[in-house]
Amino acid sequence: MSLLEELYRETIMQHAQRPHNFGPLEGATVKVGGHNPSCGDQIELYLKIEDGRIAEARFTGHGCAISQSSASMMTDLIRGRTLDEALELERKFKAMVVEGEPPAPELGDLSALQGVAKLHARVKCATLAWNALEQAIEEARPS
Amino acid sequence: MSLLEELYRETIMQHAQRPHNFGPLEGATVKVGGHNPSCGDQIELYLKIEDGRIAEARFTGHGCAISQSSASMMTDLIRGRTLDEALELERKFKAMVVEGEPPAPELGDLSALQGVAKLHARVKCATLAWNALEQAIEEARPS
Amino acid sequence: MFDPAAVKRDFPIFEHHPDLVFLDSAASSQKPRAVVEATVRYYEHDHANVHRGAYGLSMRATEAYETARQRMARFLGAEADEVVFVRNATEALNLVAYAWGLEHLRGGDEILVTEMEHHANLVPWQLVAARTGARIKAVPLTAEGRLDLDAFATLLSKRTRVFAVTQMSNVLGTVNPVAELAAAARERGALVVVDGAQAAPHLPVRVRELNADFYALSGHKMLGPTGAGVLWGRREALADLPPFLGGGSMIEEVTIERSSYAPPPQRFEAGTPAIAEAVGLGAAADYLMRLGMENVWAHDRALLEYALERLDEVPDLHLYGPRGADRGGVIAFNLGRLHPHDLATALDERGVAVRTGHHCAQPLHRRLGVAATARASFYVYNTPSDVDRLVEALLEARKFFADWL
Amino acid sequence: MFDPAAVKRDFPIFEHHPDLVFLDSAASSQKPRAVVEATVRYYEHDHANVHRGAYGLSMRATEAYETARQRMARFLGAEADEVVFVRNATEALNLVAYAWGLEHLRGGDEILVTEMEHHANLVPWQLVAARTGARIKAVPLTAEGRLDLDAFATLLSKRTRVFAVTQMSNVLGTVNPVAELAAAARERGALVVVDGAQAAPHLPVRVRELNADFYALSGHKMLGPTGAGVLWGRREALADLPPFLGGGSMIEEVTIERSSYAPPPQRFEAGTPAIAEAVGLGAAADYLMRLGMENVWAHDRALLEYALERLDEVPDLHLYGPRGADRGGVIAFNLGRLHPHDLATALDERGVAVRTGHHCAQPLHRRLGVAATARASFYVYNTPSDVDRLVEALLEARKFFADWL
Ligand SMILES: Cc1ncc(COP(=O)(O)O)c(C=O)c1O
Ligand SMILES: Cc1ncc(COP(=O)(O)O)c(C=O)c1O
Repeated sequence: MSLLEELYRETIMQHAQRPHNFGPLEGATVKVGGHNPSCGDQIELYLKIEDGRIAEARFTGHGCAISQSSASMMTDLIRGRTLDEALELERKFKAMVVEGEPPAPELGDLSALQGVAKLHARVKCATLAWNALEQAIEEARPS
Repeated sequence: MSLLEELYRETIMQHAQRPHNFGPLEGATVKVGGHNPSCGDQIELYLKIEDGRIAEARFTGHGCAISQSSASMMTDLIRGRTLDEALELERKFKAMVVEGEPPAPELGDLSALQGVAKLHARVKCATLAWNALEQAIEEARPS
Repeated sequence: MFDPAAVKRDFPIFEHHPDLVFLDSAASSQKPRAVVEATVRYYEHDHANVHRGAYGLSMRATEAYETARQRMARFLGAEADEVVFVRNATEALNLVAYAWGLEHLRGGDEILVTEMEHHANLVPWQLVAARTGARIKAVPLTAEGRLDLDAFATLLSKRTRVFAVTQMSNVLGTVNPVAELAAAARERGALVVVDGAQAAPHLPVRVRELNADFYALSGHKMLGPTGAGVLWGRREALADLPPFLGGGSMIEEVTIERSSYAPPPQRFEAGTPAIAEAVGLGAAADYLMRLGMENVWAHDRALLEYALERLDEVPDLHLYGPRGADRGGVIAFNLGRLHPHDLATALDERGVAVRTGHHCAQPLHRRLGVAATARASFYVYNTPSDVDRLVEALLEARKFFADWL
Repeated sequence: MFDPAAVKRDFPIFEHHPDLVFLDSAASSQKPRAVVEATVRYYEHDHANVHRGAYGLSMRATEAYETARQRMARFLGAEADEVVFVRNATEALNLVAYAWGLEHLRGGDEILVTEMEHHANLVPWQLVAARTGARIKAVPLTAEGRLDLDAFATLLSKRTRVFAVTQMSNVLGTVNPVAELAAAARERGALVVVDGAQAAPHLPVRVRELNADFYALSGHKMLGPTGAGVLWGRREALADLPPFLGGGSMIEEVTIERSSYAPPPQRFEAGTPAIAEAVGLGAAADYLMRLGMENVWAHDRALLEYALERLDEVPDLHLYGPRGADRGGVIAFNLGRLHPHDLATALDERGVAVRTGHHCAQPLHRRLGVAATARASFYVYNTPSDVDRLVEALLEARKFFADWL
């Protein structure tokens, strides 16, 4: 399997073409923007946080298949999680795409992005939504 | 003879210690300043020009033996000359210290500075007063 | 004519990456052996700080540095004292924007740019406009990607104090009729600032014939080291320009309260310059002058024509930029609905290096109606076989992503 | 302890000039083989523009550049995102003066500098003061060449918005008690800007312990290439700082009229950076960390003590600067009434390279009552025998010029 085939799996292309949770979220409690200066990709992440849990997560923006599918799958995965659980997922996702560790089972479909670890040029695409998530949680938390 | 001996001849050291024509000139018709940024040396050159001739030339400032002696001998030499003659002397002086040509006889005592040509670091010292002269003549001339 | 295959052998990077098809010279070029060696030789034989040394080594360093200035002057058809060394085109443009703009711009004044400017010739003007109350206007583009000359004529007014324009677009490849535009702008009393970052490496520039006041270029795009670029200024324009960066070597006399400044070009080179980089840039200019800039341009043009022809064979490929003689060797494109970043990864897998994104030209991309493009650009070491490899890789990518286009 | 003779063998320039006694490192240091080789390796294996490339080569270049940032952070005891790459200390100081000063200074505000500042930490403040109406005051010196701390306490007032001070004088060698002064100034609400151009190459710097907001250094004085330096900023200070140079890579979104800016450090690195130079500087920092900055300082101090002792033997020699532990390896001097430029020529004839002039510190020289001095400065490759050669050359010069002293 070529590096390309490893990266652009069916799952990824489907999420990229028809992203889940795409569009603004009415009644969001936090909204943060993210930029990937290396290619101009953009994301706006909307979270509705209720009783310390992510009740809903949506996003808008534009970008490559990697960043779009990552945002799509992430917003699926974090729904219903506590903030700490979401941060733990972020840690595991980054361990996979940055450090090249095998995917944690909790990541589900996101394991399709594990090929990114071999393509340093694309790590920032994969983590764009997750960095926005981290920032959103930071802003949402009473400090 | 070492390069040092060739450079720091008796003539030069005498002019440097007791420069001729040192001090401001009352009734100067032109006054220009010169700087050697490489060492902070400074000169103010005063000319009194009458009927197209340099009736008097004096200078103030501070600097190394090379720049001071050059200014001292130059102000001696240009007195009484027409502006064109002075510029011609400048050309000959620079031919000697910049291009390394043998000293023109008209340069008189200034031939003592011919060793400068071998020491690129000191060329700017030797030409400081002469650059001021060129600028002064330019300013003095009706344009 | 020069032989690109022979030229390529002058570039060590292709020895270390023999399969590399490098199509990103518009971002930064590779370096010939002569440039790397000039840099090493300088450090190992001649280095000391310039200008202020009374000893031999420092004089040698100063001479090497000033020789580089003369070479850049020759390269541009200018005088050495009109050549200011800076880091890159960006710094050159900021220098003019700050030094001239903070001094002369007022509320109500207009700065005329174009819709195809690189951020480097736009953002500095915004920063200075914000401090002075001046406003920015932009010459729009035609559908082919040329400047709209009628709109230019309308936008140019007596409020226009600055006209800032690129000689060649880094996305569309468009070569603008700078000499004409500049003449019109100067006639209206505007300062003319030309961004030569893309043009200077690729076509013969006689800077006096452009009717400009200032001209900016980056050494790293013309075979030189990173860290060195040039601001050229007409002698009178430089003489009138107040200082920008303050510090050593640009002064005459300094007291605690105030200073007087050295004449150009020193006035604009505060502190220890990028000496080795200037020396390397001088070597790059020499290398290019030996090739002959007419030949460099002819080579770029031939590759461009060949590439446009071959790329027309690739289905679903959308090409940007004008077709005509007024275009250099830069081709921006998109493949169907595929994001260019994904496309570039596919090309990279086949050894073809292209750049993707907005190429620091967001307003232009907004005008093109896309967030990003992929871009291939050519230089002296590229060959027709590089074009073939690009086309093959595009056809493969198209096959691979077929279901998703 | 390290062995300076062994260290010297790492510097190719001394192979090509075996008789050279290089005593001008305060102006610019020589480069070890490791730095030159890192630069060459980068160009021949890894070069492409950074940040915006979707292909392998560009990623390698980006990683090399960001690794250099991490090394500089380690060298300073800082975080990587607090390290901004600039050309030199001069640019770093101008960046702060312009970006902070144009935004925050007003008529009546005071900028407190010292009488021993290099022009690089004075002229930028003058330029900004002229545009904002702020005034410059200077802490005077004691007869020994230290800052007058009583005067500092008096001059520091609630009008003081900026305190700009050098950590080590490039003429007197004085190492100032920056941490104390900075604490006092910050308590008064002043921004503290430290010029580390002389200190960073020679003594261990933990930048957080200095209580400063910003710290500037030049790579070329610490064994690195020309063309690369660092502005360190406390994270909060950088976050609040508006942009200085505008252009590519420092933006988020750009329209014709306005832009939003990237977070630090990118916000302050407009355009293509000096990539190879940053990589070389990273290699220099590594080299120094391997030697150990404690050892570098101990070596400088030992040479200084030895030199002061030997120079006291030379009749008619006047030495400037304090005697004490608060002094680095820099010695300014004058021989009788001889102009230092003439003296330097005599020393150069004997292979001893010293610098002469005002060393970009005219206010200090005015305070010393001389227009110029000669200056010898030491670094890792200097040995006691270099000091002996200096002393011999001075004694010879004294003999040669005896009639004129
Ligand atoms: C104390 C001090 N500050 C600033 C500078 C300026 O350094 P650069 O010329 O590398 O910008 C120097 C060096 O000349 C210096 O000694
Ligand atoms: C047209 C144009 N202008 C300016 C620049 C800026 O050049 P640099 O990043 O070298 O300052 C570039 C290159 O990116 C360019 O293509």
